[in-house]
Amino acid sequence: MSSLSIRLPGLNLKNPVMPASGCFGFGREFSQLYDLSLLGAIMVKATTPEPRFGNPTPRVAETPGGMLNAIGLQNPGLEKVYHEELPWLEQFDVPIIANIAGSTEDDYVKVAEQLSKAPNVHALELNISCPNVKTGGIAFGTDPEMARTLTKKVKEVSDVPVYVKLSPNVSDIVKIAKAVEDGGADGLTMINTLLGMRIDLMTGQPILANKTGGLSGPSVKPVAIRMIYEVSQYVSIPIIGMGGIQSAEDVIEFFLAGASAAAVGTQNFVDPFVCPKIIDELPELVTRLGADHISELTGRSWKKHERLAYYRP
Amino acid sequence: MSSLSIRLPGLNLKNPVMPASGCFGFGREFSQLYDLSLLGAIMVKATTPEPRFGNPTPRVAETPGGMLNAIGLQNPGLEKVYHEELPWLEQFDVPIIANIAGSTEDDYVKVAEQLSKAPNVHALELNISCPNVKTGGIAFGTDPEMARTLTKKVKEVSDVPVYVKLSPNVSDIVKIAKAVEDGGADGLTMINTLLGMRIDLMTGQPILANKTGGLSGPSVKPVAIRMIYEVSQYVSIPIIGMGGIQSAEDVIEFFLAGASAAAVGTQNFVDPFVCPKIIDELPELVTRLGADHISELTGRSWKKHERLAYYRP
Amino acid sequence: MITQEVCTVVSNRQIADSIYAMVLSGNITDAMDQPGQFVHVKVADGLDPLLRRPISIASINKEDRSFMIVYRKQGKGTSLLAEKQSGMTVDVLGPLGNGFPAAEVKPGQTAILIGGGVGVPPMYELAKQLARNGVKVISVIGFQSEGAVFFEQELARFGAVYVTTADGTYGRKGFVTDILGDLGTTADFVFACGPTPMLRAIENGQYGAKTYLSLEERMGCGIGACFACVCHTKEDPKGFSYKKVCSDGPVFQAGEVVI
Amino acid sequence: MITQEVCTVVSNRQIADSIYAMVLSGNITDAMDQPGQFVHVKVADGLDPLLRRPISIASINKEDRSFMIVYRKQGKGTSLLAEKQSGMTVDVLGPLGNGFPAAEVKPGQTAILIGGGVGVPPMYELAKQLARNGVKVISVIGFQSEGAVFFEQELARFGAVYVTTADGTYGRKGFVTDILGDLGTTADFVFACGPTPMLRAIENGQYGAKTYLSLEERMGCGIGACFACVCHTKEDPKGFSYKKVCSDGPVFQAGEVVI
Ligand SMILES: Cc1cc2nc3c(=O)[nH]c(=O)nc-3n(C[C@H](O)[C@H](O)[C@H](O)COP(=O)(O)OP(=O)(O)OC[C@H]3O[C@@H](n4cnc5c(N)ncnc54)[C@H](O)[C@@H]3O)c2cc1C
Ligand SMILES: Cc1cc2nc3c(=O)[nH]c(=O)nc-3n(C[C@H](O)[C@H](O)[C@H](O)COP(=O)(O)OP(=O)(O)OC[C@H]3O[C@@H](n4cnc5c(N)ncnc54)[C@H](O)[C@@H]3O)c2cc1C
Ligand SMILES: Cc1cc2nc3c(=O)[nH]c(=O)nc-3n(C[C@H](O)[C@H](O)[C@H](O)COP(=O)(O)O)c2cc1C
Ligand SMILES: Cc1cc2nc3c(=O)[nH]c(=O)nc-3n(C[C@H](O)[C@H](O)[C@H](O)COP(=O)(O)O)c2cc1C
Ligand code: FES
Ligand code: FES
Repeated sequence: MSSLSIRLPGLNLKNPVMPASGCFGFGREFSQLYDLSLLGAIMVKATTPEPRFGNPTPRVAETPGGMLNAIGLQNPGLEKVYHEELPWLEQFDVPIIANIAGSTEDDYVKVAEQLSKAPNVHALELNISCPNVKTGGIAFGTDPEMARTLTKKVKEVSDVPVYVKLSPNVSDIVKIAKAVEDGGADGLTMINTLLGMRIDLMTGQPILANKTGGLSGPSVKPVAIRMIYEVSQYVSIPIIGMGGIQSAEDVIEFFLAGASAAAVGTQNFVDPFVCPKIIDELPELVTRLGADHISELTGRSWKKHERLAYYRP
Repeated sequence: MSSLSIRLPGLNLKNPVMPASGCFGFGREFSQLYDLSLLGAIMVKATTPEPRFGNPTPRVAETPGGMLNAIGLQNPGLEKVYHEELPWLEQFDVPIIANIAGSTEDDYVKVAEQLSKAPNVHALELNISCPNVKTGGIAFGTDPEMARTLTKKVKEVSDVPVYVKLSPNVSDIVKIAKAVEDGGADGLTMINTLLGMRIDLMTGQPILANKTGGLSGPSVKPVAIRMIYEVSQYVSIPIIGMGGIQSAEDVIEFFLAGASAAAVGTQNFVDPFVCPKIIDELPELVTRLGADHISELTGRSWKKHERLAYYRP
Repeated sequence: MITQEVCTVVSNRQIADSIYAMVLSGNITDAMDQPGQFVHVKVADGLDPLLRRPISIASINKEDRSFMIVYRKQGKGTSLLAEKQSGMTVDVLGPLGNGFPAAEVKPGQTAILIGGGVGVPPMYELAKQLARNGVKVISVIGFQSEGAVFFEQELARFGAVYVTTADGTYGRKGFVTDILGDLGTTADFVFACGPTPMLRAIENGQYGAKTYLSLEERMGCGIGACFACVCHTKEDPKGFSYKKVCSDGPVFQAGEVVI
Repeated sequence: MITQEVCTVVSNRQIADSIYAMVLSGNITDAMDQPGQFVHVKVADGLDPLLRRPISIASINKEDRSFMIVYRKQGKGTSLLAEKQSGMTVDVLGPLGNGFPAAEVKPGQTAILIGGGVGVPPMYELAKQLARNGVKVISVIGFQSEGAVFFEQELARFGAVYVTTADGTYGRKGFVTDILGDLGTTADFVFACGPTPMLRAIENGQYGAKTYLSLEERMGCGIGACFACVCHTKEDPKGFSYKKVCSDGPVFQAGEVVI
């Protein structure tokens, strides 16, 4: 058994590294670059019942150590995802985590019900944290009661385990996490993007046509680590961590904080080969840290445990 | 009249640039480097009724494009600040904004009452957003009702205008801002630090002894800009903006978002001469943007206005 | 085939006001063919700046495995690029996107190549390839003012070149469209790259039987995965059908997408 | 006087496993006097890394206005520093803090200088100044293993040098305190810089009449303004009296602060 294989609800992963939703489309583009079967899983782009165009451009802007995006959940819609994108992905030996979005509870339920029936969809990721749409999205993710109810409704119709993706734009992340756990979530994925903005001096106007956007990339990593550190101590469902991961070392930091797997978003744009690179580098790093298996590292920063073996970079 | 002079409640500033609280002590160290009278104002370190040692070290850690701190409100206490630090600062021709902190409402009231009587204190800054102390601090800053009441109580005893410093660690920053405006705040200062963490792979433990800390520096700038953009459209009191400012261009970005003055924190550590440098560079930049006075730029990103003159970097 | 390669800077010199030409060498040139394709460049290791920068391929030299990019020093990324000296390296992802369909033009046909500012560079490789195929090439290039003019001589090797400057300090005062109106030629093909208002005017002007336009948009991935750079299609201008500038474009036939 | 100056790298070479010695030149040396002071170094423009790095001044050359720092290549900052070549520049803030009180030691008195790992560098300038004043200098320096040893010869110019390595691959196997126990000398002064456990052992061992220790702490500003680097005083170990390592230290007399 490899030191990287991980079992999570619904997911039997060869390794705990996967591209984050929205940063990898439905895999077609990256499949030109490397064999997608190398990946632990793929979190595909958010899917809504109807096709969406999303927000006007510009949709991205660079920030110090990060980027803003306001794609606005552009996607080809449930039917096309179910009948074209997911079947196309079946050629790879990789479980799919389908990211579900919508404006209403019914939207979520509808998409969840159908996508959970796709043979290669092994888990759903409930996106209650998209900051770039007018209705739905983040509204569900900042109100614990709404989050709980939505989770419950989706759980009722889903054939596969449900992970809920949390928004960092909240006063009390633990409260939301506990609410969705209570609603029946099988796992959490965190964090989605922080709300941010950049203004162009030239025009005096926000760079993004949508004005605000979601902040991602290395600059948000300390916020993600802190939230996972807090939440993992208060819930008993596993967490897939993300937010600023660039390297195998970063993945380990997320595990130490309390994550059981890790997703890479923005860095796919900076280095399109980052996921296979990290997967390559992880085993040696795990060994250097004195662990036999990466899962031993989950939550080490707060669990009572022997000190890690000395780390030599 | 200079293109930089600014009038805000209680503050008659030669320019809108000032060091942020906690990043400049009580000015003694920086006075060895340049004449403090050059500054628009000085936001001095948080003061509590009793002296405090603060948190154990390590208290700072670097992050991608930023830093974490968990100083824990170390300060020499009200008496010493009132009788030693503030009188020492009287030698400079610069208004002081006194940062007030505490564990209870009474703490805040006590410090506010006394410090507002110091001749060179022209405004108070109510720190309801410190993430690095167990009691008080951020608790007041995440609950609108507590924030409103505290503001009101402090207003009742203060001889000078009161600015309230907002925490970015909230779901709805506008709600808090409106609550403190309602409580009688004369202005807002924002943002304080985002809660974050870094874990050392070597030890498996958080780098900061306090475990979590406040994230500051360029990486948080997009969050600050977004919050000021939102809040400035919903309140009618002025905002002193801060969070990641490194340059005159950054100061302008804060003005365009809706700020009426700007404070520089972390960058003082990177470049101790940053404040006078920015003050030097601002007039030309204001002119290049087609404005006669920097205050014309406040809120340009959302106010109806003619387009700015073309900007040539 | 898209590849990522740490290429070596052969040369990097200023050729006009704020305009630099950089020659890079690497095996990545083996995959370069179409004029109008671009590379996505990481100008510095580490965080600052984080994202890659899209820059058009200005010319390809298959024999010595080198290619040229021409860029305007503007923000942080291009400023750092301007500081690179020969022997240093640049991380390049490419070639990306679909370029101008040079092969569609038959020998003997006429093509008008229109470039505005940093839209001129891809016209260089395009002119080379067209001229090599016996196409009659006419170049019309526009700049802000005299100091910004570049590639006039280079393009002149392949056919007539008309230059405009907005302030009249060089060539004809005005815009490229002022020349086009007067040319009188009906071209078989029009190829254009430049600021959006210029592209719109060219689309409306119908200066040739077939017109191809190269678009610009802020990009994330550069390969079609992030949906940063989409535009509406002309047939469904408010709907959800779309094209990605990075992978479907950057070159589109006039009328294909909303610009 | 604290100044900020963009200094020029005169040389930068590896002197032991992961250990580099960099000579920098600049007028900032005019203000440098005390051994044990440090500089706060910005290793790269821009964001990455953002904060300055504290590094001890290892030696000062007033005539040619140069000074040396010796550092272990460790994280991002020191790795970038290791890549600097002569002629390049480094942004230096300094000199900072209070160093070892070399002037307190009378000619003819004995001083033991103790350095552990990258605590060795400040001992070089200290030994120079003490020897120049006719002080009898004994150096005791400890390292992990043979490859990490440096400055043995340099310090030998000023007096006896004892070397320990933790793994016994060079000099005496063990720690500096093993040597100190055996020395038999009662020194008038002990000066030490190195890892905290070493400093604690030295404080407890009372190897001299007066002992001065140089502390290390993570820093923000480096000048005393941010309260990142405080330590408790010995007389009030749980209270709120404090010293700042950056501006009150880094050198403290044994017994002054809690280490
Ligand atoms: C397909 C394509 C081909 C291009 N070819 C060239 C070329 O050959 N020569 C040339 O000089 N320029 C070209 N550009 C524009 C070039 O990408 C920008 O000038 C460059 O990214 C600016 O980077 P910066 O760091 O200097 O500016 P900054 O303003 O600091 O950049 C900040 C961010 O905005 C993006 N950005 C800024 N301006 C543009 C722009 N006009 N288009 C797209 N993204 C932008 C940057 O990529 C970066 O992510 C091309 C753009 C595209 C989309
Ligand atoms: C007064 C003083 C003098 C020093 N003198 C020397 C010297 O002469 N030679 C030498 O090799 N080292 C010295 N150090 C330690 C040196 O500052 C660190 O090794 C260096 O900052 C590591 O930076 P990095 O980017 O390589 O490591 P990283 O781990 O990437 O640094 C991350 C952050 O942690 C801080 N940090 C990491 N390790 C230390 C440390 N041990 N002490 C303080 N801050 C740290 C860095 O400054 C930075 O802010 C001294 C430290 C102090 C406080
Ligand atoms: C361009 C872009 C598009 C994204 N789209 C989605 C999405 O559709 N659904 C979702 O749950 N998260 C989306 N995200 C958020 C990422 O999945 C991830 O949570 C976030 O970017 C933090 O990780 P990173 O810092 O590694 O990018 C998107 C992020 C980016 C940058
Ligand atoms: C070391 C440090 C100490 C701080 N102490 C205080 C404080 O005592 N009171 C306060 O209101 N804010 C404090 N802050 C927050 C800053 O005033 C400022 O709001 C924040 O750092 C964002 O600005 P910046 O990114 O420019 O640093 C502190 C920040 C730092 C980095
Ligand atoms: S830039 Fe990512 S899809 Fe075009
Ligand atoms: S580092 Fe700021 S007070 Fe010492």
